[in-house]
Amino acid sequence: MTPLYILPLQTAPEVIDRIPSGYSNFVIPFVVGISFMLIWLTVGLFRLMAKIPARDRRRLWKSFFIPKIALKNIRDLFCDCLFHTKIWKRKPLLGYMHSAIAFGWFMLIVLGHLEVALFVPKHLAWTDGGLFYPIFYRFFVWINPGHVSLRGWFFFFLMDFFLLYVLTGVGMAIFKRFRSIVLGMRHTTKPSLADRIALYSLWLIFPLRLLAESFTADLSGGSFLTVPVNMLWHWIFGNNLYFMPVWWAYSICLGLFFAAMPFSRYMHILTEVLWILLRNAGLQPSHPRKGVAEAEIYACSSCGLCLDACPMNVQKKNLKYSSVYFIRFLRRHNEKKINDIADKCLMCDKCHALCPVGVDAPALRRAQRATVNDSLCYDYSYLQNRVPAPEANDIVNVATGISDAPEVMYFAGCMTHLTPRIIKSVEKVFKAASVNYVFADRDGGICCGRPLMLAGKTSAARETISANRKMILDSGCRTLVLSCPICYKIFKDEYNLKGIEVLHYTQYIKRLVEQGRLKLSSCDERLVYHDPCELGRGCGVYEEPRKVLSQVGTLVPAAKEGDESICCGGSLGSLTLDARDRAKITESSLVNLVANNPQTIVTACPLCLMTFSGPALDTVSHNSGEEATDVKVKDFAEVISQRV
Amino acid sequence: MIYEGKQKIWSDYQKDIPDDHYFYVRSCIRQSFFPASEAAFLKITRQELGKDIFETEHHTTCGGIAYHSDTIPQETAMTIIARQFALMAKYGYENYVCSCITSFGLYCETMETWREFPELEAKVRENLWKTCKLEFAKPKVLVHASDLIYKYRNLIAAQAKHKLVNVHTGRPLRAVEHIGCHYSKMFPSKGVGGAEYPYVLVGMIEAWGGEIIDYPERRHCCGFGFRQYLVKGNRGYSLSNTHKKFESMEPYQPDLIITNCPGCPYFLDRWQYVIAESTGKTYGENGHGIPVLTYEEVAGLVLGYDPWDLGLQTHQVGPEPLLDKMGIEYDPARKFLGKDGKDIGRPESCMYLK
Amino acid sequence: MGRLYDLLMKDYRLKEGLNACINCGTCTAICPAAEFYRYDPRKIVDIVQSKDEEEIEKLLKSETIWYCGECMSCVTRCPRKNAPGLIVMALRNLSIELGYFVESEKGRQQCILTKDLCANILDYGYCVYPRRFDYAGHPEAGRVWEWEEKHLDDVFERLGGNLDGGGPGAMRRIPQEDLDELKRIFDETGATERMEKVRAAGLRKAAEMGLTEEEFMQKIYTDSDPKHLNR
Amino acid sequence: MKNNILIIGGGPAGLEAASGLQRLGYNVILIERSSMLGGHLASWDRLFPDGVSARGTLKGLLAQMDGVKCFTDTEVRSINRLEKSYNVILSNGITVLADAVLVASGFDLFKAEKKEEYGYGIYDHVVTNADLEAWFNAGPDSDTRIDKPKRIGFVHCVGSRDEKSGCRSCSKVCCATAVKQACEMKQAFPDAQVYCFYMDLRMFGRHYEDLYLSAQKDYSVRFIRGRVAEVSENVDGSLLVKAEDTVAGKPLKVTLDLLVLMAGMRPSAAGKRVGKLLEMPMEEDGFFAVRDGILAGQRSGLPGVFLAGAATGPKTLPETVAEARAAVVEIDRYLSDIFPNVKNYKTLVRERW
Amino acid sequence: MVDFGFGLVPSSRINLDLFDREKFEALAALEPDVRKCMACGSCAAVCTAGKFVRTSVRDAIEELFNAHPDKALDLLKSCQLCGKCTMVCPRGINTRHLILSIAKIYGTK
Repeated sequence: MTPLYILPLQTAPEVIDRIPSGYSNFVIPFVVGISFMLIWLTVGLFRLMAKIPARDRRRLWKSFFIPKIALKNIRDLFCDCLFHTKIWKRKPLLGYMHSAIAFGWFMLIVLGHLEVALFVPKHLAWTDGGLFYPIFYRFFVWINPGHVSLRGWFFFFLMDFFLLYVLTGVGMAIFKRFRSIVLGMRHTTKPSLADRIALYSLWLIFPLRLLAESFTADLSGGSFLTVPVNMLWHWIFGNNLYFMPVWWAYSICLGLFFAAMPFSRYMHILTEVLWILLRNAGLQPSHPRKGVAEAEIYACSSCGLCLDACPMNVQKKNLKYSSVYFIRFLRRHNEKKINDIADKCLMCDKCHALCPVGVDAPALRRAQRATVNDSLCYDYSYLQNRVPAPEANDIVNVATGISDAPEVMYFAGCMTHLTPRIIKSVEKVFKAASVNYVFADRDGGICCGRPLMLAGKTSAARETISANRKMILDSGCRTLVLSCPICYKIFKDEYNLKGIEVLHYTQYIKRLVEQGRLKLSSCDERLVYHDPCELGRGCGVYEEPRKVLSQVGTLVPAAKEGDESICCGGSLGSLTLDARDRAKITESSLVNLVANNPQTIVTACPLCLMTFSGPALDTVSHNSGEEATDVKVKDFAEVISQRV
Repeated sequence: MIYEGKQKIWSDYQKDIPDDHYFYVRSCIRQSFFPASEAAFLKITRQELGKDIFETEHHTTCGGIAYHSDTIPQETAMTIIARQFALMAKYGYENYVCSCITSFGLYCETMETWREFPELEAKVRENLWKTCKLEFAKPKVLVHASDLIYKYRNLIAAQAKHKLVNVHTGRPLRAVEHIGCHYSKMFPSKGVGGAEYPYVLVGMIEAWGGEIIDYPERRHCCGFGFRQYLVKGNRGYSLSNTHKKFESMEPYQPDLIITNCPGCPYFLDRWQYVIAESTGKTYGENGHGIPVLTYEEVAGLVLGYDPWDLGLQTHQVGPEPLLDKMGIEYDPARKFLGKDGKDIGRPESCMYLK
Repeated sequence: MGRLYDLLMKDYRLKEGLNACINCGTCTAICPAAEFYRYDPRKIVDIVQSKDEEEIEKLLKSETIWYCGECMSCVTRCPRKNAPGLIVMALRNLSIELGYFVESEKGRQQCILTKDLCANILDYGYCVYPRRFDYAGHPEAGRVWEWEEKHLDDVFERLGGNLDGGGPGAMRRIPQEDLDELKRIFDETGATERMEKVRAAGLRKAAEMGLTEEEFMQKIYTDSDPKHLNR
Repeated sequence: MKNNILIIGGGPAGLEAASGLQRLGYNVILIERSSMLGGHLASWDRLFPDGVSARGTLKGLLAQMDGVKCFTDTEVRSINRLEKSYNVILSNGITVLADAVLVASGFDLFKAEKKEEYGYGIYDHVVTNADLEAWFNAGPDSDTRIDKPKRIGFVHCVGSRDEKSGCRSCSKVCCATAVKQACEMKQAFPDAQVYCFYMDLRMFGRHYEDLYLSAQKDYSVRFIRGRVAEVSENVDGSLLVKAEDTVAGKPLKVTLDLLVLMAGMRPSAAGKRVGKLLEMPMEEDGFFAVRDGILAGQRSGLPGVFLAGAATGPKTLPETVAEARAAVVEIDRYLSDIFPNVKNYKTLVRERW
Repeated sequence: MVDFGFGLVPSSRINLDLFDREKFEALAALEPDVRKCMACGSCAAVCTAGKFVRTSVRDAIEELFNAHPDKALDLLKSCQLCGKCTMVCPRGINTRHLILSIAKIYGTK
């Protein structure tokens, strides 16, 4: 076959191919380093792929050819890997830093190769140093005085420009090590040994590159950055500059960096690519360490954004339980620590929501818990026959069958049964809107299975799910309304109730209001809405409750809202967090809510309601001055029912 | 164990036992299974102690077992008891001596109830008059037959032919005492030595040269439990409770068990047989059981009566090891002979219990 | 106040036996039945003093009240001067009065107990009568009893007994006039009535279970459901 | 000329009242039956809930006694009531003309041997709370009954809440004492297993519940809800203890090396004698009756006779001391009413200003 | 062996001498809260599974103390970890983790 085009192999007139062999000893460190890394990567990649179930692998290949996913891949690769848009959005300075290093370096490499392609194309060939030549291009060629074209100057400029760009990034990175808060991070990760080696060599690479290129700038060309520096050297050292040492140093640093890379956080630079592909293909980790999970944990850049995100970290002692360290120990296969950390987490999903590369640490934690807890003994045989189908008097004429079966089934769930005021309110609202509903678990049903899921007792959870599922499908209702986000999450994700719409009562009440079935009176009460983890980050329900609430009162914002909201501390996610530590979290969560002195805190989760109503409330009230001393905690339904 | 501590308690629980003129009432179970014991008792009180003790053929059961098996109403039992009292009065006695612990307990309970609820006593008087044309007088003193032997234990010791001492080693024999539950558990003050550390049998053993041993389950019931034994389906209860006692006394290696309740010796004796035959376990030395004797039998042996006259052959657990230790001569050949040497065969031997 | 509780309170054994219980458990701690049956006398006393009609009725129909051995060890120890043993007797009495006893396996046993014991008393004046104590029905009585049974007269003669003889002595024949008096006492004080009541209830139950009286008697004499025993 | 006040009983109540009245300038005579002051406090080691030293507390009380005339080994022989005061003849021959009498006769510990089924004085390893305190005081080898126990049991309500031993009421302090001693034993024998047999844990006071919680958490004391029914001795001298675990509803047995009986508070016999001499009203439980449980808790039925401390029922130490102070005020009121023109130090002071 | 038609009956008396202290210490190390229970019964009162089968953390803890781990496991095998008991426990015991820990220590043979 004939190639699309053939490179013009002769050197362009602008440059002198100083060393035709295209080789010099100083490249050895770099070559060794990068070869080691490449071999390591390829082997790793194959091992990883092997661990992924065949079905998933096929799914992955297919995904490349599905336009929608392919496009998403490209967008994510640029936005996440190079521009770090996620970080930009949240912390611009930090975003700049990351993108400067990532994108800047990427451009240096690309441009380097372009130059070679344009001026000494034959050296792109592996045999002629293709592996390293483009990296050290400036060393191997001298400009041909008098022949330098605009094209050349343009490249000189670009190269210097991006080098400067990177250097500013590196500068910030170094600064961040010492004063992270300025870049908006209260806590930063403690680097491991490999991290340090890679980190310091990374810091050195670009200053050394500047050094090296500036030493040769008068011979091999340069621009606004390298040329002046070159003059400086001449002014200091006189005419003939001995430039070998700096190129050696530069090569050594590169070599070191690549050699350390596989063992350091910088692995993420490359793994991230794979992770994005897997993620977008919709693959889920089946094991906390193998296959997809491996890509995921190596995609973590240990940037430490999750440290500040984690609500547990109101107490410094809890830092060690943050996702970044969980993933680090997963890499190191430190079982004891892995389990401790996995069990401690509240599963509020905030670290996941804020992660620049979308690493789903909670999912990994759940998988980890499953490895221990799923095998624990249990016996749910009683569920088969014992789950009570809703009582006849609850259903509006069952006799005539599905057709006039109630439109709505209300499932309160375990926690709601501990907060009768929610049940009362919901029923009041339903009656006010004359909703034809059936109360599935009026006199106690069984658990939704979410708590079991969170605890990693997956198969046990499946049993409760199927029991509930049967009961719901038998009832013949078309809409299922839940007052507990914990239930809602699992009913939505795991139950697959064909033909039944699953709604949280905040959503359903909003609908009732929009349909005009529910008339609400307004008042000037200052309300603040707390986003329950499972409802907000868990199911993406942020707007509905706010829309309705803004109709009945003045909605004031909390300090942090939406996917930034702080878990109430009552979460069923944590297995080992004790009451004291939870109280601390509750306090911080409340402090966050009362930032704008609301009169009432409104939540839409029985668990939050109970947690907030506890002793923590007083402490906060007292702390936050006069006007907030009598802040009340109410449930969404409660507030609404008082306004119908 | 601190002996002085017990002595203090014993001194707190002394009861007055009349010196003479007793009206004797038999026990259903004693008569059925240990007729010789009651015979021995009468012989001792009459001949050895020279007391006047009267028995009439007209007295009957007190109905205790039926009452405690919940087959007759309380009023019925009380009226039967009233009838017994009436007989005593009729024959001019006022010291009531009963051979049965269940009866003893029931008499105590009845009189206590009458004290608290006089209307009930009146009702019973009426019943008795209606049915038997009898008037009753409550006994001046109510004692159990073992109380009498206790009272005269030292006199008996004085006439002793044998002591409760191992003639080979010279050591006192180690005796376990078992008191019938209804002796003092309901009314501690009614029993010699009270409910926790009854002295009635301990006193005998000590007086006759033996050494009493106190073991953890001493106070525990023998397991009769009335309906719990009488109905076959319930006998596991009875057996298990006795088993518990034997397991508890085993480490003390007792030489004999002495009892003052009619039923208990039967159960402590027969359940050893059942345990042996159904599990192979025996509690005495080399395959023997622990001999279980009534206090009358022990007294009889001490006074030198012939073991076969005392009816020791009707125990399933052979008394021979004890007799040997006490140095009592006996003729094995005569063990199972009838009156005047009549041959009436002998029981088949057991599989495990010697 | 509840009906059943009032009926119970008529029983002198309850009047004597029940003061306020503090649920301390001393009774259960030393109860011979509590160790081998699903039995807790403390709970029984607690139920009775709760005066909860429903609970009391359940109790009267239950197996529970039939586990007690009436050794009265509980009476010694109760710090509140209760007598759980007497309370159980009162409960049994009422359960029989109301015919509830046949509802439980253990309760049903009253049929055979009443039949045999009352017969012994009325026929002989004794609760236990050796000629009616057969080795076949009492294998635990041992080889020695097997032998005695065969030679009862000789054995009693040898041991100075007076089996069925005139005058006083062990197992003498009690004169007829005395037995007649016993009979009259039975009639007057409700024992006879009780016997008939129990028999009638037994027959009803037997019919219900599709058994003849003999089969029924045999069954209740030997049956023992493992559910009575503690795990 | 000052008023004479006779205080009967040299326990915490007597001492505290004596020093208080002395301060007010009265002429205080305190008599104590035994040879040393301090009552039961003198024989105790540490006090619940904070483990304060009993010795130190007693020292504190004694420190303020100067000026008070104390007669130890002294009892009341006779008391005659005059129209305003009492003529008291003491066993040491002295006669006191007392304008007011304070009866602070305290309590006796229940005689544990009366609970026969527990075998105190019969089994080798059964002791009482008082024995244990004495042992704490005297050191490891002072009591042969306490011999490196591995399994220790505490029985609450011994002689309390028990009609059979003639005391229906609760002795109030035993629960806290038992829990305190349980922890102390665990300190003394760290690898011992400690059980507490209780019917209700009456940890009513401040810090008491904390004591209970720490006993569970830090000393892993096992609390069993059930009254011990029977104790017996095994062949090896260890104890077999039977109770019902009323939470599980099952009979329970355990082998122990040491059993501590929480003997309750009974009215003091000596106190009763004084009560008889005075013909002072006494309640069914044997403790003295007060005129009004709320407003006149320190006044007896008789004029000029006052009461403080455990003489009127079981009390904790703080309550006793508080009552003693209350008695001081009551007596002072009474005397200034009855003897308006007697010049006590206090009244002199009042006149000066 | 002779068959009498009846035999010895198993004893149900709790014998604290059989209490496996080491194993319990292991549990307490995993979840120290186990010591804090005061047997109030709130957990059993609200239990979701308790509506259908006998389930009680309180009784389970008691059974552990009483040397019956098998019964303890039995009382918890129906638990759905819904967390109601944790919410109502007056001593703030982390019942859910306790239940898991009991299964870990005593459940795995």
